[in-house]
Amino acid sequence: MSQKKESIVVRIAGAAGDGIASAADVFGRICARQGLHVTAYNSYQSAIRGGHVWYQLNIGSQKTLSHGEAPDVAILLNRTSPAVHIPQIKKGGVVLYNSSIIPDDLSSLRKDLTYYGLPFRELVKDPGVIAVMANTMLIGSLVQLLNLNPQVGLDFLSEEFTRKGDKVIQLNQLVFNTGVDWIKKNGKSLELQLNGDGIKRMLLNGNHAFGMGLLAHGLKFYAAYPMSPATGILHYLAQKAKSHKMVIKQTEDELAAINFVIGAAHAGVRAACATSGGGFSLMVEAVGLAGMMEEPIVVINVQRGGPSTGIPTKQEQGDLNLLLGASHGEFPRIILAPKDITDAFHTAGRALNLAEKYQTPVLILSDLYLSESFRTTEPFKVTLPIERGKVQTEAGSDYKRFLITEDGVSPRLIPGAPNGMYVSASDEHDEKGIVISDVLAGLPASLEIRNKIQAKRMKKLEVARTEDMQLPTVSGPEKADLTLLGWGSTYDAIEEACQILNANGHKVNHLHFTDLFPMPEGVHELLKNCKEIIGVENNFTSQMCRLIRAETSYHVQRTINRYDGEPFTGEDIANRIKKEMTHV
Amino acid sequence: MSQKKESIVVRIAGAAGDGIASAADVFGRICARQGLHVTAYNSYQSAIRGGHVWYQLNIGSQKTLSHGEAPDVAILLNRTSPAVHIPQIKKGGVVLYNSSIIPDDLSSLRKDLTYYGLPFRELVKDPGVIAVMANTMLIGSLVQLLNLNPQVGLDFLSEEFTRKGDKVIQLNQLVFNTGVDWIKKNGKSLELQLNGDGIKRMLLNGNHAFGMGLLAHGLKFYAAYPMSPATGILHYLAQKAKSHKMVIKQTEDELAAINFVIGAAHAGVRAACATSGGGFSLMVEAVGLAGMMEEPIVVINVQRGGPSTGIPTKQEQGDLNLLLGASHGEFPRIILAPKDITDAFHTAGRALNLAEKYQTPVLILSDLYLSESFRTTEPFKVTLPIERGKVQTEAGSDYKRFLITEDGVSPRLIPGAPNGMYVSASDEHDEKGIVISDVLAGLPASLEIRNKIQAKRMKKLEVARTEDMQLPTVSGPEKADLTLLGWGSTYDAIEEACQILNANGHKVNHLHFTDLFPMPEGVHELLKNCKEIIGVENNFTSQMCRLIRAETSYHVQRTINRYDGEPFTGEDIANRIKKEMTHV
Amino acid sequence: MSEAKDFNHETHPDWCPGCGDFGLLQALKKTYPLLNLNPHDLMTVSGIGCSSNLPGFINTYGMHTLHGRSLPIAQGFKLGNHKMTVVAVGGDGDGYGIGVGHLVHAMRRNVDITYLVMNNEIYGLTTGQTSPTSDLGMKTKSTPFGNPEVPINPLTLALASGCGFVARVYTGHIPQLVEILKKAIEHQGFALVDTFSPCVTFNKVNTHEYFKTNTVDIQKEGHDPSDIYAAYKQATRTDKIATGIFYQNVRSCYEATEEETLAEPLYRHKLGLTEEEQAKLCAEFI
Amino acid sequence: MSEAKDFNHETHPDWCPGCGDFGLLQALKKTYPLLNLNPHDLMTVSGIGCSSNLPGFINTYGMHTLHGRSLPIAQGFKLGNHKMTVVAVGGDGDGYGIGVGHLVHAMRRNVDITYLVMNNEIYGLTTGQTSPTSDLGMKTKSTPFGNPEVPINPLTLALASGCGFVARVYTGHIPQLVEILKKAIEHQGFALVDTFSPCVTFNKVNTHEYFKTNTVDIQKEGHDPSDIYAAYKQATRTDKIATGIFYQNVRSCYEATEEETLAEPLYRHKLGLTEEEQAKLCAEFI
Ligand SMILES: Cc1ncc(C[n+]2csc(CCOP(=O)(O)OP(=O)(O)O)c2C)c(N)n1
Ligand SMILES: Cc1ncc(C[n+]2csc(CCOP(=O)(O)OP(=O)(O)O)c2C)c(N)n1
Ligand code: SF4
Ligand code: SF4
Ligand SMILES: [Mg+2]
Ligand SMILES: [Mg+2]
Repeated sequence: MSQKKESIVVRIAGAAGDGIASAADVFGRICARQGLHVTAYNSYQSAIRGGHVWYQLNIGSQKTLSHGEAPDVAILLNRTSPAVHIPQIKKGGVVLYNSSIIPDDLSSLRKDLTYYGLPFRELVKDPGVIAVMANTMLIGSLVQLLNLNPQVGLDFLSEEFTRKGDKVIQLNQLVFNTGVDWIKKNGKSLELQLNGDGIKRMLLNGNHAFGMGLLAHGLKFYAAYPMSPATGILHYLAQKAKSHKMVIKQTEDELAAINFVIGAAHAGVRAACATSGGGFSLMVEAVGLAGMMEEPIVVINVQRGGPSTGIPTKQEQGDLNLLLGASHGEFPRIILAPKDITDAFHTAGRALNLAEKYQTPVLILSDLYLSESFRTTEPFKVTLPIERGKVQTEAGSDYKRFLITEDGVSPRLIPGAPNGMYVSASDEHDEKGIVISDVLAGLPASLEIRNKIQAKRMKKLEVARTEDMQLPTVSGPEKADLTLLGWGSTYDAIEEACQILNANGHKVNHLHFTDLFPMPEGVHELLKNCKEIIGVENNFTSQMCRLIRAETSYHVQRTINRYDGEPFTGEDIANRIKKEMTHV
Repeated sequence: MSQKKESIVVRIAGAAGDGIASAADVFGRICARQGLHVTAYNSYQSAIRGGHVWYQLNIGSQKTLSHGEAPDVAILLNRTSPAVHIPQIKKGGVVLYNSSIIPDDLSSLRKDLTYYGLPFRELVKDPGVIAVMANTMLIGSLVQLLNLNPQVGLDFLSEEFTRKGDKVIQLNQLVFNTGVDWIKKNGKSLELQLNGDGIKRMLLNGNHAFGMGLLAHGLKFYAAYPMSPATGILHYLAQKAKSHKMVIKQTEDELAAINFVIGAAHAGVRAACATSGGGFSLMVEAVGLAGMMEEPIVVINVQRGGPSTGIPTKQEQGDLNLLLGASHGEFPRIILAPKDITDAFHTAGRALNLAEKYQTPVLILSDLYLSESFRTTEPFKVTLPIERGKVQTEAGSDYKRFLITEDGVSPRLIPGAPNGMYVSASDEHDEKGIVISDVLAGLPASLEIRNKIQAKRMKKLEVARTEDMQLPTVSGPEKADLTLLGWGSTYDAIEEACQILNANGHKVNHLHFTDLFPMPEGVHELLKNCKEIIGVENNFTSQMCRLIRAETSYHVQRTINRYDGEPFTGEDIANRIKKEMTHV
Repeated sequence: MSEAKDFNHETHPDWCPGCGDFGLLQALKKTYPLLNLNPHDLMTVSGIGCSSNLPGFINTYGMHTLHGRSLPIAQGFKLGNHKMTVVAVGGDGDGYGIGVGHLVHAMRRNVDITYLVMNNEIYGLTTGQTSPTSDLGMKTKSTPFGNPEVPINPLTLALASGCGFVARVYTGHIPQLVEILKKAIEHQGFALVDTFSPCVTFNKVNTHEYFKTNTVDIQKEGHDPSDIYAAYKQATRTDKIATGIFYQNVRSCYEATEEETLAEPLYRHKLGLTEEEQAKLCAEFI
Repeated sequence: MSEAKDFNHETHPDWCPGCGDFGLLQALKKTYPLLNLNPHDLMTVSGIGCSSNLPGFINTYGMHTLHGRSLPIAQGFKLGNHKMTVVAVGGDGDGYGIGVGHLVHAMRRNVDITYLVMNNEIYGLTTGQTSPTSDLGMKTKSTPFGNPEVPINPLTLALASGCGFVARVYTGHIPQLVEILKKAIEHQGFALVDTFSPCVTFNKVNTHEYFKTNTVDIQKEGHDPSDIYAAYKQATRTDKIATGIFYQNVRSCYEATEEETLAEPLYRHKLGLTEEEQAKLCAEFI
């Protein structure tokens, strides 16, 4: 091909503790600041040191839709990584490494690659230097290899180390330049068409977006117990607690976290919590409490590989069933699954609004891939005004907390108003909140109250279904031969797959769910009009397809399931589809 | 009608603390011992004293299929009960009461009833007498009213009070006879055809049957935290602990209960626990642990009115979704819902067998109605031999706890054998049990292990589906115009409804699920062949119909839902069907 | 100025006649006016149990929540609106059984709430099983051969967990109870009052009579509530059942660590960001 | 006769070089032979955390379970097979945070298991958040402005909860650790050993150096482990960090209450009933 590549996949690999994440961050930011697009995924394990960790960055002039499959360039940081990663590099690719750490002859592993071994210990002799700075040198060499502007790197380093003083800045810049110069002298930059558009985008992950989205939309109370891959939200918000006057609370467990949130929400505060599947499992009882007491809470479940502790640092979309069935008995809940980082920001705000509009738990499904992969993203702007629903701070003469209304939503009095005293109970109650399970249950009058108040609560589900739930998006050619059906975080990967397939002469489009429950009317219509559907899910049992079937009877018979803990890429999906297609 | 009634509905009503349950027990046992059939339901509230409590017994020469709707005879025990219950009595019915407690003129409430007010204080002057004995007098009067054999009552009392000595026996018999004699003198026995068949049946409830079923099938360890309506199982087993050498443990909460059970199961002990929805919600995380570690555990969820604390002493089938979605991630589970008390006994044994056969959690769905209503039942005989599946106490040279096998089940070594040391982990692991999430996750070899071991676990679901799950039963006319679809405890009530409707010239049959998940092949076939189906569920959202749709695409469009906390009766269902039919 | 009757609720308590919980209810109604608290100043939070029904019987704001979870909810509420006085109530099963983990953490966390446990040494609402404070050997429905576990001592537990106000009292001793409740609510930080509140229906051992006979007021004996070791000894003495204030020690409460944020109650904060603030947050990632 | 090397596992610990947990692992391997225990006599149960990975690094039977739930599982296992020696291990978050409720109840219940907490005063595996034993004011990822909560004192908690064996030791002091582990496992009933096991990666305050400098062996100072008040004082002293056996008191363990049932281990019981036994059960309801 004569046309130069407009994107490139870089992998940085080593062991936990080798500083891979921060090297990837430095490199990613350098790219982002030149207006390039970045998608970066950290493949790590449940160990703090050692093992095999790698960060893969897909850099492009256009938006990169996944972190890519095989890398074009690999930076290898320790002696065990060549054996693992060299076989995976694209034909004709490049390997950068520190030959002071890896003295081996790597070329014996594969002949088609170009190897650049930079002898860090010889090249940098400054007494202030520390081992991990070799990463900076290798980033320098990478920048030069890709023909990026080194000045952006130097500027970034000087900002990054401002607080550590000039000495540290200078040393880092020196090391960086060493890498740049070494490639200039001993290597050859790749022929690429990597042109930034000059727009400075954020480089952040989904957890940052959730955190910022909550904050920007009025969050004032957040409680959590650490659990990967949800902890990033806690870390983000904790840092903003003082500047933005929020109470951010690490509690003793997840049972406490969600119940703290219910308490705060009851006080009239916008409140949320996040966890992963295991923590959510512990929150199940309280989700029903919020449903029964009609408390506006938001719970984010960042899925990871299950079941049980499972593969905690790996990807899965395995908790949809859990959220659908969470808590005994019946009450309204809303489940949203944002499709990308920008959507995560806005969904956080939307969830806070919906929780207050319907006074019921709103559950957000994220996953490790969405929450922890980094993307270049346009700065967020709040587009959704904060709407707090039927809320009041003063009580009329005959205030009823659970007043039966047409839409099932009752005016919510913030406690503290004179004369408004009421009790919110987990026991069944009448419109005033007076418990009917104690001495009245089973009497004819209570049967009627029960029927009415249960119907009132469930009404909210129907109103939400018609007023707020969005149909899945459809993208790609209208009359496609094949429709890929996905939900949540797989959006971009499926888009990428469509691009690949359509470039190959297929006619494939993409139907994508973000509003999972209650499911809006019209889904069956949409599906029926598709010629052939393949469900693409990062799980074993196709939970979304099952939900669709339960709601619409439509049976998505062909599915692609990935449950090894890895996220999809477009290439991966496209390959699987091609295989599937031969069976059509 | 010239034919005499073969069954009669009796209600005993008063306040909590009035001794209603024991009066009902005495009366029920007297009937059962004459070979009559009894179905008895206790309508109570979440208060220890006061309120309105009533016990309703449906007594018949033939099997009574529900506790009946309006009572023929009512025994009223306190002054607030006439106003509540007299309006509900069948036309021409009889009221028995203690006129020393209720001095009021009841006949002003309704003219069509016969009122027998027995002045306890005047009739029984023995100084040893206590107030609650008035109940015994009223039972005596009831026995005479129904023309039952008083000697059976006298015998029962003498057995019942053996331990309290002759004095107490005599006094109770005296009081009982006072009631008998009073009716003889002042009243008139009803014209009934209540003929016992002389067979002595047990009078017991579903919790007794679960308890005995577990015990009879090898249960050795049981842990629970009290929660109505499941606590009866704990009470039953606790009493049998010493005589049957079981460890029956009340733990600090439900989290502990299920985890104790997992520990004991791992040791090689048949172990189970039971709770209600709220407690099950807390067990959700551990259910997934058992799935991942492949531990054979049995968990019984006795449903009650939800959501949250809800109406804790009332009936609902509201937790099916919870059980289907319990725990994050994906693993095999089996869900069974016995249809009556006899089935409860056998299902307990079957669940213990299946748990060990598949080394995975088996969940039983009961509910307040099945667990707490009393029925005359033929004595149980164990029909299912205890089968412990692939279990071994000695380890071969290269023992692998999670060996990949055709049916997904690996040989389970009971810990303690020399040379068999293995670790069972909640983290993903290889066949030997070595964790792959720590330093290996994401490497090509681990992806393969993960895929295989996850598929191995999930395989068990498919094997269970074909080897063990039973299709729903179909009863009634083959080519029916209408099929009533139910699950679990509503079996008898739906049967009764069919009888009523078919007696009225309709042609209705009954399709009933007990094996809910995994759903066996062939359900769609069965449903498709029905002319018209109405789903009958004791919940708001028709959870079983939803499960059927998710599994088969079959949409049961017409449903009857009762969610006021009351159990169905045949009459109730038949009435609702009749209403529905007018819309056909 | 409020009066006791302002706290009367239209719902008559459904407790058994003679239940010890009536004593606490009555004492609360007497105490609040002494502290100048109005019904709308108060949030009563409970779990599940006979005792946890209390919020439905007193005219204040209330939350009647989940078994064992009253403390997380009460703390969350307090942080959301720390101008209200938050009183958490419940049973021994609720607080010392299923909820004991939250209790231990709440005591060290020291959010300014008052926790009143109606300890009847039995599970009342579920009709009489062993509770974590039931006597060793006690026969109950779940332990027909006797409770095999040594009971929890809520007082030593509180002392060991950094609780700054630790008291115990029998609910039949209303004046002592009112006195202690007053001090507990006034105490800045987490206060635990364990109340002996007899279950007349299911506990035939620890009866009103029993507590009338066996308790002693340690304040009358001159106990020094600043001496933690003396408190440990009182809490474990066997000659008599000690009641009174065992320990009091004022330390900075949790809210103080959020002083700036809580200058105004959280629920009254203005929500949302200016465009500049939003842009600044974004800029951190560029 | 077993030797330390019998307990070596094919899997090399994935702990960070220098992690304190290596000390406990090493000490366990030394202790078991002293007690004549073979690998197959032992069941090691853990929750989730760096420390909870230990069962995968030692050649015994093991269960690596859920965060905070090791104790219920360990107790359930022990009751199922009380002939095996059950050692529960885990972190401070696992045992004193999410799991503290189970701990309090396990201590009073007194099932004969040994519980070893690798207390690094931080959440290791989740990369450095505040733990329930983190110092007041400590800056962590979840508390960048300082930990606002007073830490739990596991020792006073244990003393207050009826624990019959209460010890603390730094994992760098192997001989003392082995000595204490031996006594803890020999102790009949629940034994708690809190071990200072530094997290070299995320806790830069409570380091090896810190414990080497600041600990003192109270046995060497002549502490009397039968005196519970002395134990409370040692557990709260501020001049030095006390280590050693704070308290030991042998009381009847839980298994004793099930003596007849457990004459044979539960898992070996014959299952099922004779027809007569079954009929007798049914007869009770006739
Ligand atoms: C999660 C959960 N488990 C169990 C129950 C059942 N339950 C209700 S009250 C109660 C215990 C009551 O004892 P206590 O807290 O001492 O209150 P009391 O009734 O004695 O006042 C239990 C176990 C429940 N509601 N929720
Ligand atoms: C229910 C649940 N919540 C949260 C987590 C995440 N998690 C894993 S380990 C851990 C805490 C680790 O701290 P600690 O127990 O002190 O062990 P350490 O790693 O410090 O040895 C947490 C919160 C989890 N696995 N399960
Ligand atoms: S059962 Fe006991 S605790 Fe409950 S109300 Fe009655 S006396 Fe009080
Ligand atoms: S992170 Fe800390 S606790 Fe975990 S292995 Fe490393 S040093 Fe040990
Ligand atoms: Mg109690
Ligand atoms: Mg730790």
